Amino acid sequence: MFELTLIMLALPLSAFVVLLLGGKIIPPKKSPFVAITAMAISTVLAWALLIAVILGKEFERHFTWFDVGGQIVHLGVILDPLAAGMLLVVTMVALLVQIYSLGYMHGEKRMNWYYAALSLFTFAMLGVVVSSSLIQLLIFWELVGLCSYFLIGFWYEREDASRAAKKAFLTTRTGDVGFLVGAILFFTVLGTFHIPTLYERAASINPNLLAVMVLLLFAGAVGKSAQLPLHVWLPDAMAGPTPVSALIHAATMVAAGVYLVARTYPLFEMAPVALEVVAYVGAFTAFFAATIALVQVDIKKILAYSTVSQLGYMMVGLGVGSLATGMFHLTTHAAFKALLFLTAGSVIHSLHTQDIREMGRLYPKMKVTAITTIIGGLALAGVPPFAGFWSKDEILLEAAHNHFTLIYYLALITAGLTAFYIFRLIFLTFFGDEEVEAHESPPVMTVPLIVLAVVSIFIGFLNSPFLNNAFGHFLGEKEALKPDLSIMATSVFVAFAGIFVAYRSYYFQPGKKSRLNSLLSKRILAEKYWINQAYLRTFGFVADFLRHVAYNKYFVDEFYQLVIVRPVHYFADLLYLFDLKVIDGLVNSIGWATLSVAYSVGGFDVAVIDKAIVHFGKGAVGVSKIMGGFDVEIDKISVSMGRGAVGVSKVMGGADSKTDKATESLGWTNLRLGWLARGFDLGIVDGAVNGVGLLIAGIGKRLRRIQSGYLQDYPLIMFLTVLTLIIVVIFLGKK
Amino acid sequence: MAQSIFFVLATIIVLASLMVVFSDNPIHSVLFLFVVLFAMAGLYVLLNAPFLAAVQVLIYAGAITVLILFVVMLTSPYIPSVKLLESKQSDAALLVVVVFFGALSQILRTSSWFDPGLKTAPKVVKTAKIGEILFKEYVLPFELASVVLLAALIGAVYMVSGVKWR
Amino acid sequence: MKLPLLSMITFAPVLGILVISLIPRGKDMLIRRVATIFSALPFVFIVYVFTQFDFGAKKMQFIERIPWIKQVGIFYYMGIDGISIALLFVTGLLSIMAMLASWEIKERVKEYFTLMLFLETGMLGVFVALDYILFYIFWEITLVPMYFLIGIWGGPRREYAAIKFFIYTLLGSVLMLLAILALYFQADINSFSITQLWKAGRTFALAVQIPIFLGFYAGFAVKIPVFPFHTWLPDAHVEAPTAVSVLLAGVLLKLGGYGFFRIAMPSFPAAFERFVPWLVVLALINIIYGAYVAMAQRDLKKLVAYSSISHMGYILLGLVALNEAGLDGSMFQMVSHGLTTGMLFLLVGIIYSRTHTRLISELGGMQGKVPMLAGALAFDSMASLGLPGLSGFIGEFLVLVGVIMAAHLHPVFAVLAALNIVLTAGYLLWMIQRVSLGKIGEKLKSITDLSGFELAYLIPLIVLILLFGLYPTLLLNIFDVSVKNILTIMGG
Amino acid sequence: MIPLSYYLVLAALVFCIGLFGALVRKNAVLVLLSLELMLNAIVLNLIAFSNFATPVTIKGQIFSLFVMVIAASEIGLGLAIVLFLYRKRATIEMDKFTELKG
Repeated sequence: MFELTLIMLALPLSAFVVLLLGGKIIPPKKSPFVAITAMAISTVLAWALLIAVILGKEFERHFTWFDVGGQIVHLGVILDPLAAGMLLVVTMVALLVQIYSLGYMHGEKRMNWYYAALSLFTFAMLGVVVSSSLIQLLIFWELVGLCSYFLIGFWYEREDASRAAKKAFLTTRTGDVGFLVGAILFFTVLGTFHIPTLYERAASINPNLLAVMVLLLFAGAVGKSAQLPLHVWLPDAMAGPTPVSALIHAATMVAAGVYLVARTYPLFEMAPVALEVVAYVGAFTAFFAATIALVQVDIKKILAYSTVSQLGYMMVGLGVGSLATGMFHLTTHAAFKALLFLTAGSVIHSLHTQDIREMGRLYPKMKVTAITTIIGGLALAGVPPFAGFWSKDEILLEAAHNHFTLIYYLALITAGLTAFYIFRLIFLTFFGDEEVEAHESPPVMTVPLIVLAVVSIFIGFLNSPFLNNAFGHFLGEKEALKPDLSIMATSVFVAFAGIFVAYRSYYFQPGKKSRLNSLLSKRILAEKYWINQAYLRTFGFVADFLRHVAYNKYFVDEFYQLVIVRPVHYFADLLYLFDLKVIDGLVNSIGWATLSVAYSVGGFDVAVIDKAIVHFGKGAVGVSKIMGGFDVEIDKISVSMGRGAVGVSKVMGGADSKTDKATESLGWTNLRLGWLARGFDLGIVDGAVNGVGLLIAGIGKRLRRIQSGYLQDYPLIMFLTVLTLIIVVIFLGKK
Repeated sequence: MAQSIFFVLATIIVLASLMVVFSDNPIHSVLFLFVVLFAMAGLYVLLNAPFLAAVQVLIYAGAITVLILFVVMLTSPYIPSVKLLESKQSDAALLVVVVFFGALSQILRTSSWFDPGLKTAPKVVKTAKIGEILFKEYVLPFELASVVLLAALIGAVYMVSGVKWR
Repeated sequence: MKLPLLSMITFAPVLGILVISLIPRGKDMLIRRVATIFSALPFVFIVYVFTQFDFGAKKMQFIERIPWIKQVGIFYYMGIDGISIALLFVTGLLSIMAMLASWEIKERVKEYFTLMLFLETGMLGVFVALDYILFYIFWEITLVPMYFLIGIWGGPRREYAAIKFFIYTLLGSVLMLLAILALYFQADINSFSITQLWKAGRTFALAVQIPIFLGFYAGFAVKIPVFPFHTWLPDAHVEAPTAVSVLLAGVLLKLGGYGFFRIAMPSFPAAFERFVPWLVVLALINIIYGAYVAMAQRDLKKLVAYSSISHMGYILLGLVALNEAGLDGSMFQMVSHGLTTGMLFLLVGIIYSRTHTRLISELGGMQGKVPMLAGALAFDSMASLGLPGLSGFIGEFLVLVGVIMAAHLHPVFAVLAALNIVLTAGYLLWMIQRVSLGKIGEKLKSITDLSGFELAYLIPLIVLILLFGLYPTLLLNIFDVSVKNILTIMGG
Repeated sequence: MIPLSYYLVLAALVFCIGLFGALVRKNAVLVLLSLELMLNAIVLNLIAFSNFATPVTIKGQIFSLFVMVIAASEIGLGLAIVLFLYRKRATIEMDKFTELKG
């Protein structure tokens, strides 16, 4: 068992090593098969392990990695139902995605690297799943992030890809700081990283401290699972290849955060406050991301926000319900979201655009893709009997049952929004009004779609009453909640409502005029419902405004740019300036002053004293100028901040053209500021008039004066030194 | 008796060394150095080191002074005109020297050497004894010194000969 | 007969100098080969010492103790413990790498390699010396060749950088010399032995300990360098030739940390503890300030230099934790930083020798053009930003554990230091984005990928970074006992 | 009997006079002369110590012999350098040689 697990882990890793080292030997055409073979065997092994676990052969083993001050840092492998189930999800999706990539990435020049990175990613993800030590989990966790960095930046020649890769890594790492500190706190307080031991020992400590510690862990999960407020990286990460998005940003890596919470769930249970925080963060993320997804026009962005939203759902499931609830949604979501991403990939592969407005009547041309997309959409929308219905319903049920009213309603609204946006996507893509050139994707791409579609239909039954909540029992849940028909009915109704609204707004019947202007557009409202024009104007304005805000993702990115990224860069520049001018300048001028004093004492040159005084004065003036300069700088920054704020408010004002202008002017302000800073810099360095610049430039020259060339100066200085030493010895020698 | 000889010699030495440093004419300087060396030799005798006194007179006073005289003759065809306190750093040098002397005397004062009671009355060291010690205990340094002397000799010859190698 | 192994390690490069002096000027290739061989000799000896070393013993080993100037108690006294041998290992290894990277030097080859070998002797000597005078002599020996190496073979502002480096470090070491003398006279046991003076130093009154400690602190802080004595570092790094940068970052900065381990902490525990609040703040300033300033750099080498300052802050932070985890972390970070930053400088040097620019804005798209070089850069950046599984992480992790465990430090310090991980990732990834990713830069048109020769000296570093990251016990076992010993010495 | 300190004071005095000369005289030969003065002061010191501290092993005297040897080679080389410089530059004034100026 243990060996099997290790072999399963080692296979993708060895594929990675082979592909990386044999980069020049293995022809790019062959490289996928190395990875796929390894992956296929891993998948078979994952099945075997799952069956073994079902038969009750769980195990856990740990070893010493190193010890710190007598406390042992463990590594460990665990295979319990949670891990076994997750292993299967990961390997299955990874295998399908790798096969699918054969078609999607066809003709790509860096196939070796692509498959190597995919293999390494799978290895890391499997490592996360089987870790029984927090620190080992963190290691694989970071490795997952690294692979995601590589894969998002796969087309690194593109500016947006390389930037998105960096952003993803940095944002998740911000969360990881919490994870790291939390893990270290566990280690220092409870003396181990070994998770099962942590369960035992955690009961003994203050619940408040425990809550802080698990919330720090949760910070890591927030980063990886793209929860508020660290969700910003995921939509950008869509710059990577679509299969990568399916694997990493739908099914596995983003689920790692949920998995982390699940893995440490007993700790969370001991700190109910933390669980509540998880639930609320999840609920708000779900709602918030869903509203953004409503108005996006990039097919992958819609899916990305949908993913964020569904991840929020999983968090809600964990927060209000149980381990099984969250994990169940994770499992079903992995299937149907991977499916949706892959179908999107199929569309993009065929059309070479990601803008749903440029798509149209694809249904007749891409039937397989269209049908599988609809299955995925129905699963996501939560229409029975598709997978999403069962898992989502359970979350709603738990929320209602445990009296999280706010969360319940948020989740319910989100369900409606979800149904709306996914069918908006489906209608616009496959049933639009424009005839576009398209062709069905090759079988190597459609077969994984079909497989995933079938899974998406049936996987939901696993935890349905029909199968006696098998999934929950498997994960050790004692008793499942009885299904509540009223809640089921409500959620189904909401889902259908969403679909209906999408149908009314976006479904295009051949021959009729396009209804692309949504239901909320003024014209339709005025014509159909005879609403007062004045109201309408206001309403329209508000609607436009809301749509604008949602389209721009609530300006979170801009906010972060303004509040975090730019100030960090400014601060960095300022500190560098400080370093260069003030610290260096001060030190240099001290050195120089000492030197000039030495000169004057040496009596080489009376003029030197005069010069020294003059330069000293200049230096002082220079320093004060710099201080002034800093003030000016700070003023400038605050001014630009002000302008930035104005820009933002203008943007909020909602005029589209103005947005561009404001952003542009913001950019210009910053650029100008940058130039100013640089000019300041150059001015100081070069400007002989500004004292410190002169000092810095001159110190070399001045120092050279000590090399007067007069031979007798050398013994003089030598003797001075010896003399100093003698005097020191005399005085130190005396007690 | 010895006391008075010492004081006479010491006075001569100090005055002559002052003249070595302060006289304007280099030839005079050399001649005063000769005087200093001679008087030093006298002190060595007082210190029971007649062999060294002899060496001093033979090598220093005899050979080296003559050598220096030659060089002075060769290099300074115009003998006068070299002013004494012409150097830019004479003030600094004076300061260094005075402080240095102060430091030395401070050390002397605090050390046990200043104890006037420290007197031994050793015997006159025989030359044979010096030879014995030199060639037994110090034979290696002695050989090394000869090598150094040889190297200096070759170097001096090379530099003055003006032969260009390479 | 027991071989004087430590002397052999220390003076093998001097032997190389003698051999080189016999080689006529102009036979550059021969000089390079001979210098490399002699720079590798100490490493061979160190490996041999490793096989003989007793890692469980607290005592100094391989002791050589010969009277030197008996009257004042100066001995030719050498010996090593786990701390020294770990740093000796890094020094030996990096010296070879630096020698190999120096093959590109074309002018005044003979002088260059002579100075490099001399520098190696100085660095090795510091780590084996157990007598203050010997220690000080080696300490100063590192200074002189460094000055000339920067001043002669450096970049455009080399004279300024060299003089700045010289004055800073000289000032530091003069204060250290005064502290040594003060310690000697105050202890009054007629001994300059570092180990003997440990006991003496502890018995001093706090008022006496503090000024002496500050003297030592000045010497060590300039080397580490601790804010605000750090400004020589970026200039020296930028102007120095590649190999010198490697040694500067890899070894010379460690002298400061080593000084704390060997001298400042065991000799003056009370004074050290008195200054812990100050030191922890300085360490954090180093960490955060260095990271911020690194972010503002346009010059690749300067960026690495400031990142060094930031990383060295962790070493100081680990020291002030004053527990086993912190000190272990500090030591680990020293070794790991030597490897990663040494390698970063090697890579920057390689890039510079091909493109003749270090400006980040003039580079770009290296990944597509030279995948191996860019891959090595990415790998090393990951190690530097503390990716788990690579050596940089273990050092930072241990330091953070140490700080959180330390009862006298607030966990907030650990959180601040941990947050810096994001900043570090920020500037390094930004650098990679601008250097390796994106469109191919102007100056990269004719760049070539790593040659076999370059791979030969990079791969050992990569392997070690991976090895220490995955199996830290390997490294921890080397110095763990000695670190514990220092803690017990400090405790009583 | 003359105490040791007398000799020491005398030697210190001569040494300082020589030092002053070495530092201020322009004429290179005179600098060499001053150096000789300093060396002689040292030799005097050594012999005096030899007489008072090690009357049996006479280390001081032996040492001063070596000093004399070194002094002889030094003056020989020094004079050679002076002649060399004179040939090159036609002057032996110390402040005319400023090649070391940085």
